Amino acid sequence: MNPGYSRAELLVCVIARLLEGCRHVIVGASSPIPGAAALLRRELTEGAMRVTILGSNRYNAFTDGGVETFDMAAQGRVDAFFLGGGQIDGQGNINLVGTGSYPENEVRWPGSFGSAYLYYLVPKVILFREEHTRRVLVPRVDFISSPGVSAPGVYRPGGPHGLLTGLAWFSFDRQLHRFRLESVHPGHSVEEIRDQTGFEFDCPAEVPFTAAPEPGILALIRGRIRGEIAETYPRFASTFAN
Amino acid sequence: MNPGYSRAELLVCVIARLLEGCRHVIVGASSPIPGAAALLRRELTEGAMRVTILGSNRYNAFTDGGVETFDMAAQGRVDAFFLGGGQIDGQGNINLVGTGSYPENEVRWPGSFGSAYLYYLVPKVILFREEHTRRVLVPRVDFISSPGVSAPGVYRPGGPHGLLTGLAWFSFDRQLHRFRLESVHPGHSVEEIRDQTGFEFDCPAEVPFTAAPEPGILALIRGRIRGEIAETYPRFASTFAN
Amino acid sequence: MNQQPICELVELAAAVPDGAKLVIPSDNCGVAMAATRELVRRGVRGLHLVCVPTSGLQAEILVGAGAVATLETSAVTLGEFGPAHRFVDALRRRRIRILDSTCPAVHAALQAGQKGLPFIPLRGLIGSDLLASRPDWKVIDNPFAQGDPIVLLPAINPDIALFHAPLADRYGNVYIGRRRELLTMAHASRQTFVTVEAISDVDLFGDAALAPGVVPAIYVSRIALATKGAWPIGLHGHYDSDDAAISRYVQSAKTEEGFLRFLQEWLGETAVSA
Amino acid sequence: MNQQPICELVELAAAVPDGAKLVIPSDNCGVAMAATRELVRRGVRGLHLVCVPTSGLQAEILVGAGAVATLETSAVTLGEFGPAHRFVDALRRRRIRILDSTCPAVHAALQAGQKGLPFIPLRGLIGSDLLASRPDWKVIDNPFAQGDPIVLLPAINPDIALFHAPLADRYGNVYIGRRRELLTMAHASRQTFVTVEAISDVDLFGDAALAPGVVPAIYVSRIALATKGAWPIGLHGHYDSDDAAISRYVQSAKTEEGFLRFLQEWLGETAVSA
Repeated sequence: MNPGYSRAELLVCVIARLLEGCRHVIVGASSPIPGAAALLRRELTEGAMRVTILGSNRYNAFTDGGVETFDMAAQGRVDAFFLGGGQIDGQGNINLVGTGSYPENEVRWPGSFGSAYLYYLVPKVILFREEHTRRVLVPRVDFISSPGVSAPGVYRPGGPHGLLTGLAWFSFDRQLHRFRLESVHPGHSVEEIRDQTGFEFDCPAEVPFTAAPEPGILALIRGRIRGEIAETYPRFASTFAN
Repeated sequence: MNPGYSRAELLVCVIARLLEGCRHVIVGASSPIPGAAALLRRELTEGAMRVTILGSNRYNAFTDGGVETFDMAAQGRVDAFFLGGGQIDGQGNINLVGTGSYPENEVRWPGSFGSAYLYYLVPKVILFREEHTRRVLVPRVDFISSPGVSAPGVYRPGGPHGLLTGLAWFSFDRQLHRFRLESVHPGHSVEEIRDQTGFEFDCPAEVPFTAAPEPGILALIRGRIRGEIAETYPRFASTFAN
Repeated sequence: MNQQPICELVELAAAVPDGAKLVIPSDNCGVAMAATRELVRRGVRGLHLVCVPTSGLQAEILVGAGAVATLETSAVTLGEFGPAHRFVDALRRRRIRILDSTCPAVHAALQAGQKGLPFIPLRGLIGSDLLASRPDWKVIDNPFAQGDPIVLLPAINPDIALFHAPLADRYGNVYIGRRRELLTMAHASRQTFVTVEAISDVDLFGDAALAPGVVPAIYVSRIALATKGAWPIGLHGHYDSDDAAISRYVQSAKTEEGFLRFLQEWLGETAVSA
Repeated sequence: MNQQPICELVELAAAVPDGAKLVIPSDNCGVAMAATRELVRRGVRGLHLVCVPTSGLQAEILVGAGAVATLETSAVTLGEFGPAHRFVDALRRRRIRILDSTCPAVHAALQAGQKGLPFIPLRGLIGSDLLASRPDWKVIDNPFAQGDPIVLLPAINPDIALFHAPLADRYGNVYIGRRRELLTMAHASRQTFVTVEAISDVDLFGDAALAPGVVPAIYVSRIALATKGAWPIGLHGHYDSDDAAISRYVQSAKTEEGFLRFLQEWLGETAVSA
C-alpha cells in the first residue's frame, strides 16, 4: 500500500523523464505537477534546460507580454508544453469547452486557452490529466478545442507526444493516430486501465509498470524542488508529498 | 531686397499655418524647417498639438520601437507628415530612389523610407522641397516611390495636401489630380514659377503673395522655437535666421 | 488624445457607453475592478467584451450583472476558486453570445488592430470546432505556397481599453512595466481608460529606466485614481489577491439571487471606501 | 540558445557564415560597428543584409568591402555627411542585388517572422514602382471586403541579428531600453549576436525597472564586449557620433581606391585599440 512515494511524486518523476533532451519547456499557470517536473529536469541539467512558468515572476523572463509564449512556439523555441482536457479521445482530440452541444453545453469549462495553437506548434505536447475515467477518456470528444492530428498539408510541426494519467502512460503514434499503453503505474493493472478508458488503444502483450522514482530523485523533489515551487504553487508545495 | 525675415522663417511660418487644426504631427529626422514649424504650431496651441520628431529624444514619446510611427498612422493618430522627393510630378507622385532606369540609376538617392505607406495613410501630407527647379518638379517622375493618387477602391485615407517650395505654395486637388498655385512667396512672380516648374498646374488669374510672417510669430521663432530646435537640429538652429 | 486625462472614477465609468467594444486584460496584468464596480453601478448594458486573452472575476461579474451582450475570450476562469457560475449560467440560458477563441488569436487580431490591418493570418486552428464556431474567421490557401491552408482573423479594434496600473503621471503617461499586452490594447483601441494606484507630478519619460515600460499619453483618454483598484484581484508588486473575498464570491454566485445579494454588498462597500 | 554566450569579438564575427541573412538596425538604435570591422577583416562574403528599416555607414562599408550580395532596405543614408558613395557605386556597377523597401514593410515582414507567420498584409504600396520592383510581394483581394486590394509581404526570418547595446549581464540578457525594434529583430532571427559597452554580473531581470527593456537570454547566442563598439556612430546616452571621422570617410569613399585605403586605416586602428 505504501510504496514510499506519493502519486504526485511519481507523476513529477515520469514527466521529468519525458522532458529529457528539451532546451526550453513552458508550463501553464495552474499546472503544479508539470511545473515541479520541469523544475526537476532543470535541476538535473544544471540549469541548461530553461523553464518558463506562465503567471510566475521568478520563472518568466518574457518582455513582450502574453503573446511572447505563442510567438516563441512559432519560432521553434519551445520544445515541450502540457495540455489537459475535460475530455480526451483516442485520436488525441481535446475538449476544454464543455459537454453536450455548443454553446449551451451541459457542463461548460473555462475555454480553450492556447490549445488550438500550441498543440499544433510545440513538438512535444504532453497530455496530462490525473483523473483516469471513462468520463474524461471518451470515444469522441463533444467539442474539439484542438485536434490530435491534422490532415496532410496542414502546417503542424507539433502534436501529442503521449498521455499521462494517474493510472498509466500512453505514447501517441502520429501515423496511426492512436495511443499505445506504455506503462501502468505501480499498484494498478492493464485490466483497470481497460475498464477506465473510454477509447480504444494499442496494448502490447506485456505492459511494464511505470518505473518508480529513484531515491536520489525523490530526495531532490522533497528538497530543492519543493522549495523552488513554493513560490509559484504555494498550496501544492505544502501537500504534494502526502 | 531685405524683407526683415529669412526664407527659412517664411517657410516655417507657412507650414505652421498649414498645421492648424492638427492634434499630432510627426516630422522626419532631417527636416529642420518642418520641425521648427511643428514646434511653432505647438507653441501657438499651448502644447495642445503634439509633435513627434523622429530621431529626437526630447520630442519622442514612443515605446514600441520604429514601427510605432507607422502603426500610429494606421490608427489615425497622425494628422500631418512631410515628404520630399528628388523628383515630384504634377500628379503628386514622388521619387526618392533615383533618376534614369532602376536599379542602375544615373543618380541614386537613399531610398523611399516610409513614403510608400505614410503618403497613403496620413490625412495631411505636406510635400516640402526648397529647391524649385525643373530638375525637381518634373512632368513625370522616373520612379514612383509613392503615387500622389490611387485608383478607386485602393485604401487611401491620406494623401498630398499641397506642395511648398522656396518659391511658392501649391494646393493639391485630389479629385482633379492636379496642383493649384495658391501663393507666390514675396520677391517672386508667377512667371518665375512657370519657368521653374516642369509640370502643368492650375493657376488662377490673380495669385496672391504668400503672407509674410507676423511680427509676433517672428519673435517666437527667433526666441523660444530657436532654443527648442537647438536640441534636435543644432546646425540649423544656428543659421536659419540668416 | 486628451489634454487633461485625469478624472474621477465615476466620470471614467460614465464615459463607457452602452454597447461599447471593451477590451480587458487577464488577471495577472492589472484588472480595473473598482472601475468595473462603477460600471455595474451605472448599469452599463450591451458590452462586447474582449478578454486579452482570458478573464476571471471581471468578466464573470459583468456577465452576471447583465452588462454583456457578446463575450470574446479564450477562457473565463476563477482558477482554483471554482467555476465561474454566472458565466456558465448565462451561456446555458443564452443570455450572452459567446465568441470562443484561443489566446494567440486574441493577441494576433488585436495586433492587426494596432497595425491598422484588416486581417492577420494565424497558424493552428484548422480542424478544430473553435474554427467551425467562428464564421468571422476564414481559411485561405497561403498565396506563397502550394496546398498550405491558413486561417485569417479579422482585426479587433475595440472602442475602449480598460485596465489598472500602478502609476500614471499627470501628463497622461501610464507605467505598465513588462505587461506589454496593455500597450497593444491601448494601441488597438480608439480610447484607453486607466485606473491607477498613484498619480505622479513627474513626467515618466523623464526617467530613462521607466520610459520603456510606459503607455504614452497620446493613447490615454482618461485616468482615475483608484487605490487598491484591482481588489479583490491582486496587483503584482503591490498587493496580493484577496482570496477570502473571491471564495465568498464564488460561494454566493452559485445562484443568481446569491450573486445579486453579494454584488449589492460589493457595490455598497466600494461606495463607502471610495 | 546558448548557456555561455560571452565570447571575444573575433569569435563573434567568425560565427557569421558567408551567405548569412544578417539583420541590422538603423543608426539611432545601436549599430555594431566594431563587429562590422571584424566582419570585413575576416572577409565575409555573400551576405543578405536586411536593414531595419534603413542603414548608414554599416551597410555602406559592408557593400564597399564586397561583403554583400543582396541589400534589403528602405534607405541607405549618411544624412548630412553626403552620399553613400560605395552603395551608389555598387548599384551602378550591378555588384549587389537591391530589394528596395519601405520602412513599415521591413517592420511588418520582420514581425511576421517573429510570429512564425508565412506572410502579413500591409496597407499602402499599391501603384508604386516599389511594389512593381518586388515580385516577392503579392497583391490579393482582402477576403473580408469587396474590391479592396491589399499587399501581402512574405515574412523575413534572418539567420542572425547583429546590434550594439549599452549593457548585458553574464547570463545573456541584453538591455535595449526603448529600442524595441532590436527585440523584434532578436525574436525573428535564428540567432542574435550583440556587442556591448559593459557586462554586468547582476541578472538584469533582478531589477524590475530594467526588466521591461531587456532582450531575454533565450534569444541571445553571442555577446562580445566592445567598448565604444558603435564608433564612429554614436550610442544614445553614452557617446555622440564622431562627425569628423564620418566626414573623412565620406571624402575618402568617393573612389574605390580611396575607400580601400581608408578601410585599411580603420581596420588597423581597431586592431590596435582592441
